[in-house]
Amino acid sequence: MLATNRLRRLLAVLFAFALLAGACSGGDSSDSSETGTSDTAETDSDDSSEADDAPTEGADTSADGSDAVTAEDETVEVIEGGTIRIGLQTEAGSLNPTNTGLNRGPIMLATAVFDTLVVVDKDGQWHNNLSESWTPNDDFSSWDVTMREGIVFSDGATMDAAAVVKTIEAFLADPLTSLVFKPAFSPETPVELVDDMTFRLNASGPNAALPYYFAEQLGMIGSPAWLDARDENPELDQMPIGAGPYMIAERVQDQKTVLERNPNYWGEPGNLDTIEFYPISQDSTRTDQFLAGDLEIIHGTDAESILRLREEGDITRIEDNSGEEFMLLMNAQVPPFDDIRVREAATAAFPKAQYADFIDEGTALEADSLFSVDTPWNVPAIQQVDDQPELAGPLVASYCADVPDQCTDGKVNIEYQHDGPSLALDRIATLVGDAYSEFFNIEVQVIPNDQHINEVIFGQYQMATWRYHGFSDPDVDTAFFTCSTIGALSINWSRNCNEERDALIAQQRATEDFDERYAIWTQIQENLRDSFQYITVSHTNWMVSSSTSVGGVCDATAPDGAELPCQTRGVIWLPQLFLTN
Amino acid sequence: MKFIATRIVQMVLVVLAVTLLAFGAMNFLGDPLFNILGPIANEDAGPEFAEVRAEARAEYHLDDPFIVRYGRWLGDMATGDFGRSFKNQTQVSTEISNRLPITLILMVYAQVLSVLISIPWALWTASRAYRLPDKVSTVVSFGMLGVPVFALVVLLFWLGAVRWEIFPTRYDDETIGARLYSMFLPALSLAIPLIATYQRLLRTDLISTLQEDFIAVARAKGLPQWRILFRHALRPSLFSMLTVFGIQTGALIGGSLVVESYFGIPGIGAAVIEAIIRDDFPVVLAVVVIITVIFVVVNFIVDLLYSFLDPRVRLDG
Amino acid sequence: MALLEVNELAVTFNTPKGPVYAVSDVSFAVDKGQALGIVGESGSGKSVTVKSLMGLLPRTAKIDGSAQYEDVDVFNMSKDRRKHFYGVDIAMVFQNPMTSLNPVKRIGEQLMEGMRFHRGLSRDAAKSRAIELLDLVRIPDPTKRLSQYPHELSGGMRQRVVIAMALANDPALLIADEPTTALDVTVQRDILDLLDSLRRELDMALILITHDLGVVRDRTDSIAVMYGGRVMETATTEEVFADTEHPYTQALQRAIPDMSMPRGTRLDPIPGSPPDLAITPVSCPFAPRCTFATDECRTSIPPLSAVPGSETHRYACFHPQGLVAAASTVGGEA
Amino acid sequence: MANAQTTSPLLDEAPAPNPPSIAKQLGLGFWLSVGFLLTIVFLAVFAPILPLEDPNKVAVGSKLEGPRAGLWFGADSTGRDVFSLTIWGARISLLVGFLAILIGFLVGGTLGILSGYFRGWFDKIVSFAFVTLLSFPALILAILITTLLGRTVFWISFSLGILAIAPVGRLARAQTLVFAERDFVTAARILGAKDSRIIVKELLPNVVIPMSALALLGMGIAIVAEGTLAFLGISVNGGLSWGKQILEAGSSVRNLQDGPHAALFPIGVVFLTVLCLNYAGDRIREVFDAKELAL
Repeated sequence: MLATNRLRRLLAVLFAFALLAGACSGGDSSDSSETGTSDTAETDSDDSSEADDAPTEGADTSADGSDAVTAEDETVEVIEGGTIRIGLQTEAGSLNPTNTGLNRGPIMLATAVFDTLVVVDKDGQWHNNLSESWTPNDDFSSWDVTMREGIVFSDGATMDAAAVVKTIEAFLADPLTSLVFKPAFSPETPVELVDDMTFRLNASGPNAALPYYFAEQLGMIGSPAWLDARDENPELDQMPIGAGPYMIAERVQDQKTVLERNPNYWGEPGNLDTIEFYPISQDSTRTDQFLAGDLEIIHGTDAESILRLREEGDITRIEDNSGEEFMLLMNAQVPPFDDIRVREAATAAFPKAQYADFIDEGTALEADSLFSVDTPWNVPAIQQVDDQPELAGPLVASYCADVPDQCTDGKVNIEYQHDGPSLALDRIATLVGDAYSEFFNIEVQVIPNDQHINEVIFGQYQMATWRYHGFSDPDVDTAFFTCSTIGALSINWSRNCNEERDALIAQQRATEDFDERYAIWTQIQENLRDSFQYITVSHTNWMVSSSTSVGGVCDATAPDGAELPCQTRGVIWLPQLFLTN
Repeated sequence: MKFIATRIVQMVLVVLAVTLLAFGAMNFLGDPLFNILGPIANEDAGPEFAEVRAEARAEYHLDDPFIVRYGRWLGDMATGDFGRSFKNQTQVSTEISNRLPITLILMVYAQVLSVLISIPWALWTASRAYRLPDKVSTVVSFGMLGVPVFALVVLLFWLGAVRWEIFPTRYDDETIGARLYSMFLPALSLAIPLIATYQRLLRTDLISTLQEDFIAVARAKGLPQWRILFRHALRPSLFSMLTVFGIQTGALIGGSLVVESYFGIPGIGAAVIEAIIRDDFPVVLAVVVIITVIFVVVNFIVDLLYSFLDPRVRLDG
Repeated sequence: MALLEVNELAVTFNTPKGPVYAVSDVSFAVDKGQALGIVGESGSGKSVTVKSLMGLLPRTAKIDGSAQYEDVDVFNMSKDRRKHFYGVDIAMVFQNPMTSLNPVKRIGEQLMEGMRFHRGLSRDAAKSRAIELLDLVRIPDPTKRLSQYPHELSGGMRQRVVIAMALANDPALLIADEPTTALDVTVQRDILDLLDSLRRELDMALILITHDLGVVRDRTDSIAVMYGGRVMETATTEEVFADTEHPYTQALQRAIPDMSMPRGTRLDPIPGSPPDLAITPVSCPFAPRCTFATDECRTSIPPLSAVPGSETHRYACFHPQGLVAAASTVGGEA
Repeated sequence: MANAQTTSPLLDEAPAPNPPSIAKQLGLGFWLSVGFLLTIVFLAVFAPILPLEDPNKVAVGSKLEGPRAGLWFGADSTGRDVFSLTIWGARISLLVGFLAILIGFLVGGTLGILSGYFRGWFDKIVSFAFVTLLSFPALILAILITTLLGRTVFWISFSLGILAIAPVGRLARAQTLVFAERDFVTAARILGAKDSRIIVKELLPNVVIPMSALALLGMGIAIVAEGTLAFLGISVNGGLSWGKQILEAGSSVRNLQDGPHAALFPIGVVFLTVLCLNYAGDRIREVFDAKELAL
């Protein structure tokens, strides 16, 4: 029985993980390839803002970036209570953050159910949320976290340090979900209890950015009783219990999840009585339902919906280009991409202009690095050398001269894979195949999503489409390109190890100072570009659209009053939402 | 009674054979362990997953002989336990019971549409056999048979939802009316080949029925044409149509995969496609078994209906 | 005043291979309550004749001539009149009771629908009328029959049902098209007698079509003999048997089955086969099979001539046998 | 109609003039269909050497550009030449259709003839196998096999071929049953011919003609099935195919609004191809059925 449960739990993890990675690869109908904006990216907080600053672009002339905010302040009547319906791009196999990689859809739901230890404000600065204070030691290698008094889970249990430690341990014990976060913690005792309300986090080295890890899924704290119960009954993964402003009232997977206000909430209670979530993976359907008035809020990334919604007058739109990149992975451990010349040639031959024309159609920003202009980490001078096929010729010729058995007719033989069936990915493959045909004998493989992920994780691929999550602080991202995460099973998907880069990563962790970190991150970005780790294609544009009957989208604040972003990669805050006329 | 007994035995044998084939294909052609565990089924995943692999083999009895596993699976299924989905650990039976009604509605909808359209059409053409409207109808119905469902869905969607904007572009199950309205194009896509098939068969049978003496008798009774067609000629002419009604159910199931996937209708057709793409065995197997059972049972009912249509047919004959 | 009077009826089928002259120049009349026998081999046009009257011919048939039923021009009826004409004024009994009942409908339903349609009877009224009718045609246990299917009845029973159906709306004229041909010999007589007595009971006119001259002998008032789509001889029944003029009628007389003959004996009295109606008629249709035929018979069509001294007896032959015999007798005496 | 018995025996006795040649009996429609099919086959086979745009070349036209001279069917959503795509799509669709029917005929035809000839327990088993195959939801079986074995032309043809086995086998068996009773087979048997000789020399030629009609109809079905698999996204990996082309062009409201031609042209070609196969098959069946009756 125990074995069964453990296995079931593990299965849940795996498949949830597969889903997460699936989104990474842009595999399903709501895939990244069609996402992103380019020209709407200008924003008031452009130069100074943090990752999550989200400009709004009202369609009608009166509504501009500050539309939602002004509306609530002056002219809009706030209705107490009520219900809104939100259409999500993805559904989760499990809503248990300790065993599942949660996608952007489910994470919106989970955030409302759990709350996180810290939250990140408009400028990218973290603030205490469930936690009371964070005290690092001298070199930031160890942090003492004190919890806020008086927080209870929705099942009535008190949230103390022990409860938090239990969740974090459960999370880090999960072999797959923890992959991204684990490298930041000490392998021996990542977390230990100090007293009733305080616990200590031990990092793998000095890490001033450690609190940011707890603005993500890792910071979602579940009720200990629930965590125990779900070990016996995996179906409880669908009915999580946390200390957030809302709790799950009803859930039919793949159809509907209803949240209702948590009466025991420690902070200011939510305005709305209930919030209904509908997972609608078909982008056009979700958009249709929203425009037909069947949903009050939707989020999405596909070009067609974005173009349609931009034409609509009576809605409020918020676009966010700050995170998630669509990219091509090149496996640096197997021929031919083990040779930097081939990686460089593939990058140079990449048809980015055609991609912009035919795929994004002006809905997303083309990417030169992992950081869009909407993030503070963007370095305008860093440009990826792509769309210059003339550079590819000599590189391929020189490689084929050295390694003739990887070439046929003077072209490098490569395998390009994406998961499918996916029309958008097919179209991308068409573009890439055509552009590469001069230098590569490209064989396109469309394989099922889980197999695609499997092959990428185990390095059994040459070139693959992928979607890369940006986190609220780039340090969380480093797991994707540090040497330490390369193994049989590797989340450094490209398996591209560079010790100089690892040294830089360690260096930026040692300081809290933004300017210092920015300088180091400039070097890291140059390093990534020059080692041809990825071909970055575009920055996903997450668009959140809400009907005019919904107010307060941009009004969320941290407990200390700091303004929170309107949306972060498609996720909005829920407790401050209200209905209006 | 003997006839019914023989047919039931035959049905059971067919279902057993189909399940054996499906289960066998899944187990011999695919890799069950990979389908269960995904990435970590791979030996390369490292020693930390070895224990999990062993557990999975034990949990799913992968080391048992095939026939033992098959028997176990069949036994579970007989009790309504279709296992849990690999995707999200929910009971497959729950998913099926959520989705099956939608598919059944779609299929019944399509059949009702085809019968409602094909019968009057066939009556109309048969009563004007070999004259111009009949000849035109023959060409039209032959053409309707030539359009594959996957082309039909696009064509009808383009005409009905995009160009003329008469029908919604999405499935809507808010109310029964909205559901039927939004299911019209999907059902019509399934119905068009059926309409043509039924019309052709029924027309041929009607033409020969209309030459029967009892039709002349009905005419001599002074009954009006419509009454003769509907009340006298129709029922004895339904045999061929009924025979293919059963066979067409199979085509309808195939078509529902296309239609549900294209129109985004959350039925079992869409479910099985999703499950196949995900290698979600328990769902695929469950759907295959259910669909087969439906198919076999429909054909059985068709046989029973013969005796209703023609009292001369004796079930035990 | 005749109930039905047919004048110079001609039916031509247009086929891809050219016109077929199925019926030509056919005239006869039936009086109220009287019985007419139309006698001829298969292919003689007798069935086509009555089908034209019943409106049962396909569209490819071209009908000329006239048929007057009381004040109704049968071939040019108004729609309203037509709606309640067949099955009410004229009804018909078909040859084969095995095929003339709808196999998938209960007897009761088939009996009742005519009266319900034409007379608007309620279900109950129609039901009691149906029982009455079954009783009338001497079917035992009529109530039970109503819920039976045709295949549960014997051939004779079925023909009685067919007759009952025809009688449903008290027709003034009943046409019976070889009503016993398909039946077992033992029940043929019962059915014929039934028709005869019904006619008298209900004071109804009857056209009885048969290939067997013997059948009409005691059951009709007058007879028309047809061959090759034409009337060969027409007269009162008495006259036909007393003074046969046409060689064909004579041949038919010789073919009347003798009750003393063993059952199943096939009567094939007339050598040769019926004429090809696809050929434009230029001769006496019977000429190829007629032992008396002369060149005259092969080059021109004999007109219908009256037997001297009779208003009812007419024949179409250049060699009327009765008159010739009479003449030879007279001549012999002279 | 009701008087048919009165007139038709007379009409049928007219001796038929010289029966028209088979080619004439098949009719103009048949030859038009065959002409269209041959044109498609020709274009498909010689696509690589015909002066066609490379079907994989993007940006030949602008996005969803309408038909114009030189771009007869317009461009698709990545600017590819729809005409060229349609011709190249025919290659896989027709190849799979042909291979599937070949497999179905080799396996189903053999089993059907043998079971019809030898009868007995072998016949019972084979007949039950046919019933089982027919009870299997066909498309799902094809999808299962394709997913499990791989999305190559061979395996897709194989899985569709399996579907063809039962219907082909049943017809072959029925035909064999008919002919096995005929005198010429009995005669051969009495003369001591070996079973194998009787089957190949006496039965096969007689069974083949009605089967050729089924082959054409079956190819139509196989082409539709392949298109369906492609439409569901599970046909030949990375290959061009009608089903995929129609899906690509037809699965987005916006694409259908802006450029329905990208979907409508391949739909038209699929429609005509299936129609022609059906029609030609039907004609062959009618003409040879009639001949069969006359024998």
